[in-house]
Amino acid sequence: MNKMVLEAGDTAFVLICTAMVMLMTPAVGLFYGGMVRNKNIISMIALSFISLAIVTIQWVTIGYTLSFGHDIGGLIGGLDYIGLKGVGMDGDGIPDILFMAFQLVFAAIALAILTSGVAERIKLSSFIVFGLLWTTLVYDPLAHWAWGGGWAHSMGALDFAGGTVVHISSGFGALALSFVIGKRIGFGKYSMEPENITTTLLGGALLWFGWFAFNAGSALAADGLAANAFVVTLISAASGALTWMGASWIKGKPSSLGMISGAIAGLVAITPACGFVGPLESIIIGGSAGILCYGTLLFRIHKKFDESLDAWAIHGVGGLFGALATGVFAVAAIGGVDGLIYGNVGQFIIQGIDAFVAVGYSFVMTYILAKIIDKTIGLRVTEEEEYVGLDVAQHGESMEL
Amino acid sequence: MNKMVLEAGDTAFVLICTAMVMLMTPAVGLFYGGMVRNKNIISMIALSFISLAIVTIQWVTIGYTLSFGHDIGGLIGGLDYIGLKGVGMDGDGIPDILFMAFQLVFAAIALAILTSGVAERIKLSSFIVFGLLWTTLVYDPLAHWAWGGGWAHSMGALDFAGGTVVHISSGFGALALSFVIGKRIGFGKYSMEPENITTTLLGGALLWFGWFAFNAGSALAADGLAANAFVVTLISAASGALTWMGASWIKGKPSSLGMISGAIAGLVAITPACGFVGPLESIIIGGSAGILCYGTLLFRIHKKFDESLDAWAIHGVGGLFGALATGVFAVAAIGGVDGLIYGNVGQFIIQGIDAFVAVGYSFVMTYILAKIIDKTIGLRVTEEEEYVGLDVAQHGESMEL
Amino acid sequence: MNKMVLEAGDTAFVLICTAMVMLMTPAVGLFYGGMVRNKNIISMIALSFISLAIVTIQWVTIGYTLSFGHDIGGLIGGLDYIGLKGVGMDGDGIPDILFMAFQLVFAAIALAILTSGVAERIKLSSFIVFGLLWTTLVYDPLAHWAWGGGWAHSMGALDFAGGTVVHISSGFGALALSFVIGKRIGFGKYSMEPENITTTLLGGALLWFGWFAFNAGSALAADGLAANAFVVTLISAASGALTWMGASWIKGKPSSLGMISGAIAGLVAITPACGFVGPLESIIIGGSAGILCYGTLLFRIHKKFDESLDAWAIHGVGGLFGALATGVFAVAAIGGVDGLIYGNVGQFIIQGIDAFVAVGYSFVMTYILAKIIDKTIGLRVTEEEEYVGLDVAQHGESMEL
Amino acid sequence: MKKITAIIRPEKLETVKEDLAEKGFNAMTTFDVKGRGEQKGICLQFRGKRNLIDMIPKIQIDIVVKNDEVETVIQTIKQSARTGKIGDGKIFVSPVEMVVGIRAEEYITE
Amino acid sequence: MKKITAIIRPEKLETVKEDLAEKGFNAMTTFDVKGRGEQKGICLQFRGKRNLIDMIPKIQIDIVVKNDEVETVIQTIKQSARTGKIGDGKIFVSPVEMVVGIRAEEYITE
Amino acid sequence: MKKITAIIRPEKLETVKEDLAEKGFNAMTTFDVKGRGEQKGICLQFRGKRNLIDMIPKIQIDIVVKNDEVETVIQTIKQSARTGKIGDGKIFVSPVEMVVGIRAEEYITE
Ligand SMILES: Nc1ncnc2c1ncn2[C@@H]1O[C@H](COP(=O)(O)OP(=O)(O)O)[C@@H](O)[C@H]1O
Ligand SMILES: Nc1ncnc2c1ncn2[C@@H]1O[C@H](COP(=O)(O)OP(=O)(O)O)[C@@H](O)[C@H]1O
Ligand SMILES: Nc1ncnc2c1ncn2[C@@H]1O[C@H](COP(=O)(O)OP(=O)(O)O)[C@@H](O)[C@H]1O
Repeated sequence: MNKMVLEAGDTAFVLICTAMVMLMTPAVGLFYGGMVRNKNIISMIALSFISLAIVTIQWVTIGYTLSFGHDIGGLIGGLDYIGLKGVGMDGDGIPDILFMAFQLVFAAIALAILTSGVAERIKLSSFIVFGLLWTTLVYDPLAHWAWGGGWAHSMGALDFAGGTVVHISSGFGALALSFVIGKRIGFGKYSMEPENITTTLLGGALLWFGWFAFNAGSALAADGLAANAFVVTLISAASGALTWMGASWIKGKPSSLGMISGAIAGLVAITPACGFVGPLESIIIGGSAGILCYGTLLFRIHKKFDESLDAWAIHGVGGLFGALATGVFAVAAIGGVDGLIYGNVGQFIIQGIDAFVAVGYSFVMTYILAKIIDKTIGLRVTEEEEYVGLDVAQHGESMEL
Repeated sequence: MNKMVLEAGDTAFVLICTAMVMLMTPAVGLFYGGMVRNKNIISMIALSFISLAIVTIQWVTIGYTLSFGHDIGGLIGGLDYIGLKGVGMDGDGIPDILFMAFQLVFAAIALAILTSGVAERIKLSSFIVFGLLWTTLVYDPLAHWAWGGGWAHSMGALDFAGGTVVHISSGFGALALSFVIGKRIGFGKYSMEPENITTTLLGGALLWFGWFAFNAGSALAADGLAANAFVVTLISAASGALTWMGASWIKGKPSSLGMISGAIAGLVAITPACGFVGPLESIIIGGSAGILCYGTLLFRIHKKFDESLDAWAIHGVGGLFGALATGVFAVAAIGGVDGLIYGNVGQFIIQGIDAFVAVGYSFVMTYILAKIIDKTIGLRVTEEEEYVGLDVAQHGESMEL
Repeated sequence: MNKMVLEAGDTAFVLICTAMVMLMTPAVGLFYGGMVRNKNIISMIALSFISLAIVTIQWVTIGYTLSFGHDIGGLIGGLDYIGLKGVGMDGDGIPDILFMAFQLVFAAIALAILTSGVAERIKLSSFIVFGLLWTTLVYDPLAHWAWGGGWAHSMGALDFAGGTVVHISSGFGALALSFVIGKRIGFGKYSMEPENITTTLLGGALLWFGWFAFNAGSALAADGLAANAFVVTLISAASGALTWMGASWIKGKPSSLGMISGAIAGLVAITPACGFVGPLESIIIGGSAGILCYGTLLFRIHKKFDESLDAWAIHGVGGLFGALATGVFAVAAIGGVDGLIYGNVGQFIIQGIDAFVAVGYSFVMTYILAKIIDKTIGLRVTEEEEYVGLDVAQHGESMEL
Repeated sequence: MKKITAIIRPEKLETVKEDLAEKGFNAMTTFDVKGRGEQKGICLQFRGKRNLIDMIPKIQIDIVVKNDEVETVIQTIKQSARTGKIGDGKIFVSPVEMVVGIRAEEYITE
Repeated sequence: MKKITAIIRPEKLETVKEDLAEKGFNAMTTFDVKGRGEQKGICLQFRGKRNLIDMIPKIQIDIVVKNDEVETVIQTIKQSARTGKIGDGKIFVSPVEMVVGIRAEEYITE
Repeated sequence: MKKITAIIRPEKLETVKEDLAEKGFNAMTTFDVKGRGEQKGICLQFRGKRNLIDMIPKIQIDIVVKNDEVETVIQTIKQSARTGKIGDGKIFVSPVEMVVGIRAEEYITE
């Protein structure tokens, strides 16, 4: 880390990875859009694009410096890079400005994932205000803790590609948000089946594609570590797809939605671990995540939580599991750190502390922010708007099917 | 530029970028396809694929050499590279043949954008003939002027990634074409609302994704300049999405179509500028483009021009604005040239001359070509074919929805 | 090949290529999904995802070592790499583990292509069992023969990117499979028109995009050879699209489905040749493939074979033609070997032997495997399940259009 | 025989189907429609302006029954499709003169 | 009461709706259909061969009105859906015996 | 006049259309529906459990004809839509009181 020269191969890699991760944000929109009733499909996809747009502006003005500015008390970054001041075209291996962009697209997707909790009932204007606050007050601190020199980083917590920062934050945030905004009208009484599964599968395919960039790109270099991250990502996704499908097959028919949800669960769980574990561990991690997240989904339905599109079950619980699994399965030969099964109890405890603090922080802060928005400008559309659907009510548009 | 050795990092970058730009051509088809009536969606998408196919053959036989052969009078390239003679697997940084391919996919997308002006009424056979002529007589000269050593290049006009060559040419060409072919039957009387907005959003997502390759790839190297181009591209898109959405919100509901159109406007406007301006300028350029292109669209509707899918408003006017904005905002620290705000009046004038000549040339030449085609083999389908829709009438296919 | 050091540019290139090839597997699902009746669209897409998932697990446990373990009698690889033992993060140019992943995604897409032969009537559980067996007993040996040091490799057969290994195997396999499983109920009597052509075009676009990685990536380095492979891939696709479209135009209207099928035919045919021929040869190869595969499709319909989505006509026959064409058109200046037209009769004969053995092996083995499955657990759903559609019958899901 | 045409909320389809099945009415044909009632659709407030939502997605259910079953079917649908809120839907009854099964040789005329 | 079923060009839906609303007829149900008239669809020339376009997308509008309103509705639709060109569409009138509102306790029989 | 409503298998639409056209019946309106008959849909076996497939996609064909043509149309449809297997469909006949062409000044009342 003391060469100050650009490496074209690494730069090429991270440039393309950044574009691929950017594509994941609309992909979240497609993935979610296929799962809502047709009257809300445009709204659901648009929320992802809007997440990308507002987080982009937030990040280049204030977000990047809050996350990666000089550390203040382990908690937040200073304002050194405000408005990207001093973030230039040169850098160490890759251009600084590229590192900034790579981090930006992570922040964008976190917000997009969060929309699961408010699907089919959020007021667009309130979402924009909420989104800016959430990124600033929830995401940015978490990014700083893990990657910007904050306390978690100092403590030695491992989060290779953002299991804690991106997935725990958005998953548990979505749960909090769903509690504040309340259930959809008719939830549990009306049928609210996914109406456009091919759109969800398309979104899932693009997510899977982009996830290679998300995980392998986090090596920030085109090297063996990136290749390892790539491979375990692929394996974990496959493993999760098969176990979720298998588990649901026992109860009924194996839906394609279960299969793709399992793949996403596997992808989430391997995210923090992908720089620290090898292929065989990734079969276990992905496979366990598939079953665990499927169980969490059943639990959510049983509890009648309307965390509508299961960001909590998949990203929240999957991310939490991944953080702990990293502490269990880490292999020193790959990422330099051993996990619990190699006797390193300390690392497991560190992972636990890191993950549960993130769970608590993101749940509580999201809850508070959502409450404030709800009490002031109102989070939710009116009953009539919900009835006609957000496509028409919020965007004045509809699909002609 | 006097090393004659390949750089693997740069080659890797431009290889992938070329694939990503190729994907933009079908993406234009999806983007447009979602905006037409369902009876023309296949036709609209197919026109993009066909653009790619015919331009590929045109380019490798004659187009590349007309654009990049040795300069003849500042106007056109010589026939040195006819049939790719002498375009080999080695080169300077990247293989010559790869540079050729990267340029090819730019030519293809320009023709695809042009189909906006003839949506839902062009005769397929005539489009193929017209497309070959247009690429040869409009696109190739413009590419030569800017990048092949032509007069604009000599004059010092800046067009980093093709604002003039690709977007002005196709945008103003589309306007001319729409004048020649005439309005769709019932235009202004029937409602012709977009019928498949999720397809448009998907196309928009893929365009946004590919645009990183379009702009950053134009650096032809994986370096700091590419990273800068990448970042300003992302910012300008976000900024354009937000201002168009905001402006339309004042008048009514913020449609997702407005949001994505604003993003495209921002992407177009930053295209010529992306190697010359920094992040803060890109917020301004993208934001202004969003508002300006939205205003142009309103003007077009008011004037009852049936340039049906707004290539003129977004690509034409956005590209023109971007060319001028490059002359205003260029920062020497980034691309070596200062703009108007740093006192370089000359550059602004050069940009103006370049852009307006391109506007005039592409509008007039497209108009003449379209007239010739129309008088000879006829540009337009019959009234009955238009009524049943081009999917059935031209392709013998239809969607079963 | 005796440097044992990683090259970042090459590694970056192959990493991204692997992700792009992975995307082709869901793309096959979309491509096929648009061609079946709406009641089977989810099933068709899901089969591709499931192919990816099961082949991933198969490959990392046993498939890779069977293909690339030390050669046993020219026929199969030994178990040296079982469970990826010894496949590490370092390597020669690119990490070994990355090479493994690049090969993995090829194996996955081959199985996905095969689903053409059983569209709208396969039992999911049987497909999973069959898929595991097919990959192990058909695909893995073929991969070993061509690339893992087997007899075809020793003989000097040329297959740059898998025309024989991927396309002949899956195309002729699909034909065998369709014979064993039998025709769809009502085939030839009911109309079974493609119902969702835009989905097919989207799948086609993603396939075309990914194919650059498939072919150029097979250079395993970001160099001139990769660039050449990229360019001829693009040209051949364009040429195939135009000739198929033209040929079908003579008989009726030029469907977009014909256009995209021609592009795929061109892509298939250039696959084995792309490291051995130049641009002009690729126009001929792609163009001939378009016409040949279209003719094969007409022949299949005439013969009333229900190889439902034409994997045989396009991948099988296209791949066979490509293998032979490689022996005809190879240019020593590009890939070091001359073909028939430069007087090298031997190479042509080698290509013929290689291709026809692959045809025979994959057809016969697939037939036998399918028969065994059919006699034991049954390949096909019940008549009632077929009637209601596999989406509901196998997955318990349906599209709400 | 009569054809009962009910235009209901999409979300209520499952309930209506179940309740009808319980009463022994399995046969039916459904399709997606858009509609508005007398009050001319739903009126959303938007920046103080009345903003009319024109046509709302609904599901139409057609059930052909014997004359003496009409009342039961209507009552069942009324009960299970009702939410008490705007947009609950309408039921129309119209005459059917003949029913013919395509497979069996059945002919019912009334 | 009568049900008026109009099958019109998709492009004319907006106009028809507006004109009906002006005359006080707001309530209606619409859905997408495909159809052809007596002349057996539209016949396109293609390489000299007659090329029949079979079924053209249309929109069906169902409006249930009182008997004495039938004429007004028909005239209104005729005027606003008309282009004078092939494919303008058709209107059918059929009897409706009862209308029941699901929400309110309304029952209309005529 | 009568409206003949046939609910058939999607796969049989082409055959039915051709056979009707041969007999001189070109005009028709079609749309996609879902439906189930008396036997309450199709019942798939799944792990020993009865697994009900509720509503199957069908196509509805509406044809308005003169009274004396009803029988021919019904017979034609019966023959060409029949496979003898479950799900062949049903035909309903209901009265139509008036037919109005939008383009021409035609009015047919019977
Ligand atoms: N007179 C009518 N003619 C045809 N369809 C009607 C009529 N009245 C109501 N409908 C249909 O019934 C649906 C529900 O009616 P109602 O509950 O009155 O409407 P709303 O949704 O406005 O509350 C409408 O959306 C429309 O499809
Ligand atoms: N006898 C009929 N029965 C059922 N539907 C009919 C009948 N005649 C016409 N239609 C419907 O009305 C539509 C318009 O009819 P018309 O204007 O005569 O047809 P065209 O579109 O061929 O000009 C047709 O597309 C069809 O949906
Ligand atoms: N009584 C009825 N009312 C309305 N629609 C009916 C009725 N009976 C049958 N249908 C329609 O006719 C279709 C075919 O009927 P039938 O052949 O009896 O059903 P199945 O598909 O269960 O064999 C059904 O799917 C349904 O759409």
